[in-house]
Amino acid sequence: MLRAGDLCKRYPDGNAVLENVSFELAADETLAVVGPSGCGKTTLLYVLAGLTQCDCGTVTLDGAPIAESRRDVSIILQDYGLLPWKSVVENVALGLKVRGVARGERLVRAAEQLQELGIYGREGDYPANLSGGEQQRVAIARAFVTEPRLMLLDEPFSSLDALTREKLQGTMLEVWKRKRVPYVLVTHSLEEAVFLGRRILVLSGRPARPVACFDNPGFGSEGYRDTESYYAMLRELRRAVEAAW
Amino acid sequence: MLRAGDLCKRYPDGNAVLENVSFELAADETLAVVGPSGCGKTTLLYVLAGLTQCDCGTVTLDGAPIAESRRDVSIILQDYGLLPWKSVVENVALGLKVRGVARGERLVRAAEQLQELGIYGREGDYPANLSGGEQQRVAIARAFVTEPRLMLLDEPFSSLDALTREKLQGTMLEVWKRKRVPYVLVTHSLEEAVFLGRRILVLSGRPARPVACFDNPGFGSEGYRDTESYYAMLRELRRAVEAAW
Amino acid sequence: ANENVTIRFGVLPVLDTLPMQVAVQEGFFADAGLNVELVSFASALERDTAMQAGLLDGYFGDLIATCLLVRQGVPMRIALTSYRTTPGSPMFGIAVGSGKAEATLADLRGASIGYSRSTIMEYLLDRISEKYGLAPDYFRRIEVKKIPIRLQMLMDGQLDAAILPEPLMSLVEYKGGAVVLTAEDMDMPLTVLCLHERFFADEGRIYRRFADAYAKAVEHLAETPEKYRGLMARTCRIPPPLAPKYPIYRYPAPALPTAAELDDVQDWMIAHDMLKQRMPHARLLPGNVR
Amino acid sequence: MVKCAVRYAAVILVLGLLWKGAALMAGSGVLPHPEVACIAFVRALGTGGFWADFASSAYRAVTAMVLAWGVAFPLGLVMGSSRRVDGILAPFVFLTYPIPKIVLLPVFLLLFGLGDVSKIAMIALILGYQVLVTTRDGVRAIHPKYFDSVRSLGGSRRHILLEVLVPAALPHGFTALRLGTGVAVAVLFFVESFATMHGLGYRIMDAWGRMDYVNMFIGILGMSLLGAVLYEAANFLEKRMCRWMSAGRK
Amino acid sequence: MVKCAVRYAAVILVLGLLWKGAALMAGSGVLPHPEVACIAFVRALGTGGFWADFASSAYRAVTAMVLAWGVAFPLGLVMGSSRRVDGILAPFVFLTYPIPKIVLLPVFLLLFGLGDVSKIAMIALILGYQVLVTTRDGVRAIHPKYFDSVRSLGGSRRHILLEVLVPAALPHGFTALRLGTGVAVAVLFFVESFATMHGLGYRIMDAWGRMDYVNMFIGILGMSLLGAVLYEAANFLEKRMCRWMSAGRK
Ligand SMILES: Nc1ncnc2c1ncn2[C@@H]1O[C@H](COP(=O)(O)OP(=O)(O)OP(=O)(O)O)[C@@H](O)[C@H]1O
Ligand SMILES: Nc1ncnc2c1ncn2[C@@H]1O[C@H](COP(=O)(O)OP(=O)(O)OP(=O)(O)O)[C@@H](O)[C@H]1O
Ligand SMILES: [Mg+2]
Ligand SMILES: [Mg+2]
Repeated sequence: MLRAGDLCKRYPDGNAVLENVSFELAADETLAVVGPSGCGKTTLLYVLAGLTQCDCGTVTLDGAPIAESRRDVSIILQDYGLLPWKSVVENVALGLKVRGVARGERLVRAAEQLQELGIYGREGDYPANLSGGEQQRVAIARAFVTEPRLMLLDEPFSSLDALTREKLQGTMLEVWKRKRVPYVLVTHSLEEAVFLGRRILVLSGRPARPVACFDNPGFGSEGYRDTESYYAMLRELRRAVEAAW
Repeated sequence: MLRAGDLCKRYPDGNAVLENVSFELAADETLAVVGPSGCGKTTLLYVLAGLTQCDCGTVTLDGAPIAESRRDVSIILQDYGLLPWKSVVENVALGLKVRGVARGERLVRAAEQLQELGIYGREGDYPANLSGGEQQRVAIARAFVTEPRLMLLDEPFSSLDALTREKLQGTMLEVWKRKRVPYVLVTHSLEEAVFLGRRILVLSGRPARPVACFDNPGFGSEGYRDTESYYAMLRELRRAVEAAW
Repeated sequence: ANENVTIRFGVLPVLDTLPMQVAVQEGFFADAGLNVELVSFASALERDTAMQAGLLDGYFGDLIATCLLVRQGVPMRIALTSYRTTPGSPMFGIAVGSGKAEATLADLRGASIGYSRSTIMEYLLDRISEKYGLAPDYFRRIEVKKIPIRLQMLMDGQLDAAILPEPLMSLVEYKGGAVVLTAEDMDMPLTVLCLHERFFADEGRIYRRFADAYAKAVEHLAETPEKYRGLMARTCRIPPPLAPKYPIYRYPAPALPTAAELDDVQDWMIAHDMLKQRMPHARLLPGNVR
Repeated sequence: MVKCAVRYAAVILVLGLLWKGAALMAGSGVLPHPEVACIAFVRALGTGGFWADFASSAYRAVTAMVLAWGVAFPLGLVMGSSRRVDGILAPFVFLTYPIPKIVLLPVFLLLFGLGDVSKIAMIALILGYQVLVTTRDGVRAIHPKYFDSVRSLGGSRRHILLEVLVPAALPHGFTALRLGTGVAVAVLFFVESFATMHGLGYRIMDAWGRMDYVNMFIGILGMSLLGAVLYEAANFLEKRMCRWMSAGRK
Repeated sequence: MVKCAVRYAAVILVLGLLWKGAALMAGSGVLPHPEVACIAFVRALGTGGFWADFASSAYRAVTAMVLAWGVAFPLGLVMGSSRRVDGILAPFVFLTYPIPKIVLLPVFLLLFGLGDVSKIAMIALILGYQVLVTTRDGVRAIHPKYFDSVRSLGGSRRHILLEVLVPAALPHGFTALRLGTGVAVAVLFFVESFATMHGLGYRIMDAWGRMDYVNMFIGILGMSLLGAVLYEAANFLEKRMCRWMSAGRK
């Protein structure tokens, strides 16, 4: 269970970014976060991942401070966070290396993960030689391959074409169904939020404050995207968002 | 009029990226380009902008090779292309500086453009201190402010939240209606392609080959997004895309 | 009992050290049970530093440097005079470049002269000036520490004159310059060989062996000078064009500088702030020897 | 400010202790004891002679640094940014770079005379190579996307130079400057061995020659002071001119 | 390969012409004519004496470079990546950096004796500072996002070191190495002035002292050769070890 309590944060040179953000995420739940551009979503994920300190408030995973269980958390950074001096497959395998997986095994697993995401035969290339969408998929592979206890995803599909995006959203849901790894998904697409969030947190403009949190009971049901309740949820979310931003 | 004839390109270490891509874009037309991730869209824009050489084929703007009229072309790069050592306002004003606009004037115009895109009071900040969506809007401002004769846009709204994205799509259309600056828009969103493309070019997977080019006569009409013909177009495009990728 | 004694001996690549080289090459030291190892230094600074660091057991140098080292507490004594000014065999002097080759001493009033301060060079310049009745500011003194640079500046005409050691004075002459004054008839010891105090112990047994071997080398050198031309050219920095014809000097038989000579040098050093007071001769010279 | 001073004080203390240890070990007169040297140094700080030496050395070092930087930084920019120019000039640089420059002294004397000019030129030459190599390597590492960015705005070569090359190379230029402070001061030691009786290098050489080690260490401490001042000046300039370097998520 | 050779040949030709001009201008025997020096050099290449000198100098330079790099590169990594360590060590570095290292000769002789060890230590000390400053500055310029990237995967300090600091600092280390080739060779000139009769520096000094300029230039050309070889070796190593530097849109 991920618990964020009363998070506040301001950058040294500006006004507040996070203001009393609190939520809980049960072990088999998923949370989609939507908020206007620049409100503080990326900052929130950094705080959740323990990559940056917040000024007040606490983040705990199963009761322990997040800093202690960073190995159990995977994060997809908005700018992918690939290391330019490592080849694609080494980038993906890095998380496994950190966990002490033997070289041979980790390269195989990384290559498999890449193929699952539609990157074939590019293992030895450097990230700079990949297209934007390919880089993003490498970053996704990197987060998936370590089999974490919690995933934090910062607009993970933003650079993908419509079909690939839908396919990966489907993959994401399937993985969740199989492994029940909870995740926090920051997204700009309300459709994506409704499709992938068991609960949906709407943040205000900067500083980010929670303005609404929707329960999305239809999440995960077969063919959800074609149901009336999906559209109802989407409309409701859209109304909330239009009112808040 | 932009004319691309028989463009071919391969990167030194790989297979072909572009294969016989040809199209024309009249002076008051707009073209949306969709294609699967990694097919070669960004490469195409680089070739159109004259930033990279193609192996065969030619690009001309109003009859002259594109290299000669680079000042008349604005491009929004997929990774924004902001200079980290320049403040936000200087980044936006750079295009004006290149065109010899006096310092005072260009800073004022840059600041105005930023405000139009919803970036307030961040003029003096460095890009690294901005959120992803803010950086993207700075890049948009940079392309808009120079009043070019042709715009090349590489997924310009990918990092923006749903509402901002819609707003900027509206702005884009309005600007086009006022100034009739032709643009080539690479996008992953089929909705966006239908909303913003007078014609819609569908590319195959790598190497990119044109597989279909739709005429979108409803483009630009009042409230197009709510009409039946918009949805019909979208459905048609979706079918084509699903068949091709 | 001729037990083997190792002596690491610091030398400079100058003419004065030729007898040492001969003694080593001919095995005179080895015969005397001394394992003398010559350690060559390009300049006095490094040699003095090594001496002070206690890495050398013996040392070749001029009197000024010797006094300084002894004042610094380096436990060594003068063993013998290595070279003494000898008429006909100059070792230091004032040379002028080819531009001023015709100049007489009188013409050189106010001429620039390259020298090096607080060294034997300045000492000799002062003494030569005194001897010829020249005021201390007769020449415009310009300090150029490194001898090769001083020489080049002289040849390029950037210096009118320079105080130089042999064989560089000869080289200047060879290249069209001239030697104006030399220190050849000043009758003073210029350079000495020193040994660590411990070699003077036991009534100077080892010291005597050293001096005898050295004396043998000096004799040998005087008898068959040509035999050592190659050695001299290699170890004493003889410029190649001079090497075939350069005279091979006669070196003094082992002797010590006199007390008066040591005082003269020390007085000069005191006047130049290099010494506070005269050191007792016992600190400089071997005491209970012979 | 206070923290900085405390840190300096601590460092000086530690250095002093190390020195004391070395002096005790060395025993003989080669190394004066730190307290002796420091008292002498402080006393020297009150004399005009020391400051005259300090000033002439500082003048030579600073002029040479300005000169070297002014010539080599632009050259490094050009070499780093143009493979063609680099192909032509790079072999020049690394064939001539390893030549011990001190052997060129006679040529310098011939060209520039005995005065400060030849001394400054010698320091500048040695420094210049370092600035050149550092800047060139730095420029070569600039990501090509920044060139594309400016070219996409219609920028000419001049704009690429001013908007990308100069700002991106500036931090490397400052690295070179920091490196240069030490080199300049060390080279002073050699160029002040001719035709001058002023300067810290001269003071060290002269004192060394007469084995006046206390005076020698006054010179060395003076050099250290000069170097530290120049180094801090370079740091200060960099902080002012490369503020963007510290932007980013914290 | 051929292109490289042609370029070298052209550069050597131009340098030769410049030299010829200088020799004509200088007139006197200070500067031998290039053709004389070159013929002598080529002839020297056939003698064992030259190669003995070359080998001892190369041995000293290379050992010192390895030593300096081995110590200073890791230290630079640590200083560049930890503000705390940097705060403590930086004042040490720039207070001691400007001290002309040659004055430490007595200490070195005391510690390491008269042999090659003290010579190598002296070169390594001078080089080490340069590697240190370059590496440290390079590491400080690494974008923090790469640290976040590794930390986000659960990487410890060790992983940050191995996966980010080392690869990102490597190009700067190579810059330092390139700089070092020249410095090492130049310093040879000074350390070979004691207790040795081998080495190119010794050869230059000795020939200079006897105004045997042709021999002196054999030494200088030998140094140039040695420097160029070391420089190309550093280039080669960098190309092998930093292949990612050349990735990106072309
Ligand atoms: N510098 C390069 N060297 C080699 N291959 C490259 C290079 N740049 C891009 N590619 C490859 O060329 C193909 C096309 O790249 P491009 O960036 O044009 O794709 P794209 O259509 O823009 O993709 P996306 O939608 O993911 O941004 C990709 O497979 C990519 O990996
Ligand atoms: N290092 C920084 N220093 C100062 N301000 C910063 C810094 N990083 C981010 N900000 C500001 O904090 C706010 C929140 O940034 P953040 O990146 O969290 O936004 P976001 O919600 O992820 O936006 P987007 O959807 O555009 O990615 C923005 O206004 C941004 O400009
Ligand atoms: Mg964000
Ligand atoms: Mg792309």
